[in-house]
Amino acid sequence: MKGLDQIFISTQHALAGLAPAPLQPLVSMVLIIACLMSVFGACFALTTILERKTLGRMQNRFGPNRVGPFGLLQPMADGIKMIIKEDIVPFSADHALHFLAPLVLTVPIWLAFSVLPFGRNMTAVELDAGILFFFAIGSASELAVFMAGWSSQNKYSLVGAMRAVAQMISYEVPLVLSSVPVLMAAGSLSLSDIVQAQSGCALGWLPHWNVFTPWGLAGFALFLIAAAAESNRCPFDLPEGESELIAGYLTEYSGFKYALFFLGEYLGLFAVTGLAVTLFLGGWQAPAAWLEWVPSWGWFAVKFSAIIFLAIWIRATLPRLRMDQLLNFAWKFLVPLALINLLVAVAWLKTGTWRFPAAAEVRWLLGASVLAIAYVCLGRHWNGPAPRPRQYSYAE
Amino acid sequence: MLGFGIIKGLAETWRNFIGSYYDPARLTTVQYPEQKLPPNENARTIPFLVFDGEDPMAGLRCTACSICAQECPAHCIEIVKDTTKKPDYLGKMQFYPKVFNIDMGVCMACGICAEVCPFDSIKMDRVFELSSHDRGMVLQKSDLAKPNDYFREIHPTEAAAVDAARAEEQRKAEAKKAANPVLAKS
Amino acid sequence: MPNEIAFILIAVFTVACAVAAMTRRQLVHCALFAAAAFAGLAALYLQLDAEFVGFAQLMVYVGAIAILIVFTVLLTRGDEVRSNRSQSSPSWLAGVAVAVLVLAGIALPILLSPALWHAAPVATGAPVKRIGEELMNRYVLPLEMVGVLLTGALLGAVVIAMREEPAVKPPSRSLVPARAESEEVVNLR
Amino acid sequence: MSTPLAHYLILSAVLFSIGFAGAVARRSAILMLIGIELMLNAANLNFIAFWRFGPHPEALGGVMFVLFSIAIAAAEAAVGLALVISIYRQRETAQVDGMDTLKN
Repeated sequence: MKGLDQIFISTQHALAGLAPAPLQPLVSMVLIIACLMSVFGACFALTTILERKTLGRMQNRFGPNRVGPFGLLQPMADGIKMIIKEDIVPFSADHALHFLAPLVLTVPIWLAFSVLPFGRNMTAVELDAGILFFFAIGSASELAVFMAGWSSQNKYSLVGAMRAVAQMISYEVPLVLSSVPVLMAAGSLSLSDIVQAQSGCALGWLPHWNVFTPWGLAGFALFLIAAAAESNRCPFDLPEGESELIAGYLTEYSGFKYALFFLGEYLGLFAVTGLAVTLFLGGWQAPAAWLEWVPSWGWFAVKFSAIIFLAIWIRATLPRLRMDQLLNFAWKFLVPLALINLLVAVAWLKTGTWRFPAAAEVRWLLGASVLAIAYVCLGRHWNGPAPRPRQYSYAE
Repeated sequence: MLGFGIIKGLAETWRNFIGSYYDPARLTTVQYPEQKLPPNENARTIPFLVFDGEDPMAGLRCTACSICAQECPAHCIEIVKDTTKKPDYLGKMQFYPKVFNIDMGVCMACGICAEVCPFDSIKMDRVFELSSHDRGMVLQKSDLAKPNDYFREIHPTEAAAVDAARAEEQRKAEAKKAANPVLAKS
Repeated sequence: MPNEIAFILIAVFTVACAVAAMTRRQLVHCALFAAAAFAGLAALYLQLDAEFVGFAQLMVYVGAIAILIVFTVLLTRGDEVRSNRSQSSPSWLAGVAVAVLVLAGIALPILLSPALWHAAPVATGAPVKRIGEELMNRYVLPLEMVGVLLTGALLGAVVIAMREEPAVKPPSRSLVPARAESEEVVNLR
Repeated sequence: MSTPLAHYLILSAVLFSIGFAGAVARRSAILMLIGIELMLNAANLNFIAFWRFGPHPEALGGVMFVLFSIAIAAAEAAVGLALVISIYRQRETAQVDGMDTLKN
């Protein structure tokens, strides 16, 4: 079991050992990069087809099922189509920025994968401030989206880009705020340490994952909502709301650049999902000791796929928000709830020394009830009073 | 309360997702080229010309009266009368079309031609797989002609009514001819 | 040696971006080049083993300030459209001359002092845990003050930039439906 | 680490001068703000360099100063840009020499 758990690490060491000694660090680096890029590239291809098929099933239809067995070769067909399409650049566009924007979007997201622990000892770069690196790298994508929208010289692109940037900035606040309690609990910014801090079991059966604490559960929900908004997923996909903005900042993109944006969007989803798994679901930890025969990367993959499926499920269910609802939701509901969650987490960590019987249950109930009350109160009022009947100036 | 609607919606999509694997009502898509829905009797697409008997050109019911061409809102029907007359099913001498073309690129399948035709000659077809590799959009008389059996097959109710009416007319004409053979001859 | 090459590359990149940010005509280009220069500086911090500062720089400057500048540029675009006059102030030559003098004034002493040419001591780095402890112990008062300052700046920025609702609505907005109605009435008569 | 301290200091001086020249020579208020941010960053680079090359790198004074400086720069940028927007609303210009109502 140990061998299977560490199979990637030992393979990497064996392959790097074949190279001459001075080149070994370089070879192992290239191996890691190639592995990450191929795994998540394949993941991207697979997710596009599975997402379309799942969406179809949820909407009473088959998804794509024509290319290859069960339509599984559809991503190849899509890729070929994207590559051989003509790459049209508008005449009045800012050509350099128009060219750079997809790269600036995609490259940092690849970098973000380097700090995620995919399994035991399977972190590409052990950074002391891993999560800070993750968020810092993620902030580049806002600039890329703006570059794409502005350089296209198209009003739909510009409006879509402004929306996207406003949305990303707004939702970055709850995203970071909801992950702060985890950092407090682990006492570290390093993602490997955060996973390590979630090992073991409470009460003998409940894994020590953050999601099983009241603040962790609320934080997980907040994190997923903010993550969906950060990666422009439904129901927060209004930067590219095709019903009003054609395709938002993607309007003037075609061919391979469009595919790069598409790739960047999915990779952003993967990265932030991997972070959610790491922060709240115990990373690569098995849920119970007797399940540890499954390799650690297997557990990561299971949790990862579960969250991706949740994202697809939500996409199939919810309609798109309106812009003002979106920003109100972030600033009037998510941010206050995240702050209250922070306080609950502090109280939880401070009461960790309680030693009377059933202390854990009391702490749980107290924390959960504070959060529930906050949720109900904020939920009642986040959208203001009920909307007035609409007044038409010109109709009728 | 905030959030209950979302959970309800998620439950519904989940039922769809699971149900689509065993419940045909939750997976209503028809995989078209392999599966086809049974055609509807009232379905109608483009016009065609009905002929009686075996020979399409000889049995054509059309008398080149051009009412359809005049009523057609899109002016897609082109009719040229032949110079000679032939007897129709009642024994009357009628003109026959030398040219009868319908430009399907212009036709909008409104069915007015079929409604105004006094000779039950032009009827609406039910074919819909009309794509082709060339631009053969102008259908000639020979392309348009289809036997009465085909008409009976696609629109049985209407065809039965038409057949009955025609049989009745034919019977009356026979009776008239029997009663007054001189008049009929002239 | 690789370190030296990396330094030269990053330094050239940063200086080039900074020069471009100060000289380009398009304000959006200026803002994006400035963001690139800030990112270059973050790389320099990383090279100097100040991991935490580098990431904080990237997050604050590229993620927040650059976006803020870009937004401001877009909100004040009227200038760009309207004026095609020179973008530099009348006394720009004097300004650049002063800047060159400043550069000379700083660079000459640096070049002349031999104490500054020694190599760096062995890296100890700035572990995040130590930074956090220092922030909570020795620097707790500055930290609190920065918190107050940021809150004040947040509120202040919102108040300054908030569009004040005029007491009497400007005629151009409120009168449009009324005028349209009266015109309709006239037409009907 | 073979790069001497002087290289970092000279780079910092160059950046400072560029920022200074830009802030003085350009009309746009936004560009002045960018110039000021560049000058602040140049100072930050000095702090980090001196911390790294100084005799006591285990004392985190330089790092702390830069962290606070970044936070204050963020506040400054927010307020400054809000001012620019506010002035633009009043006077329809974001150029510094358009803001001369108090002249004469």
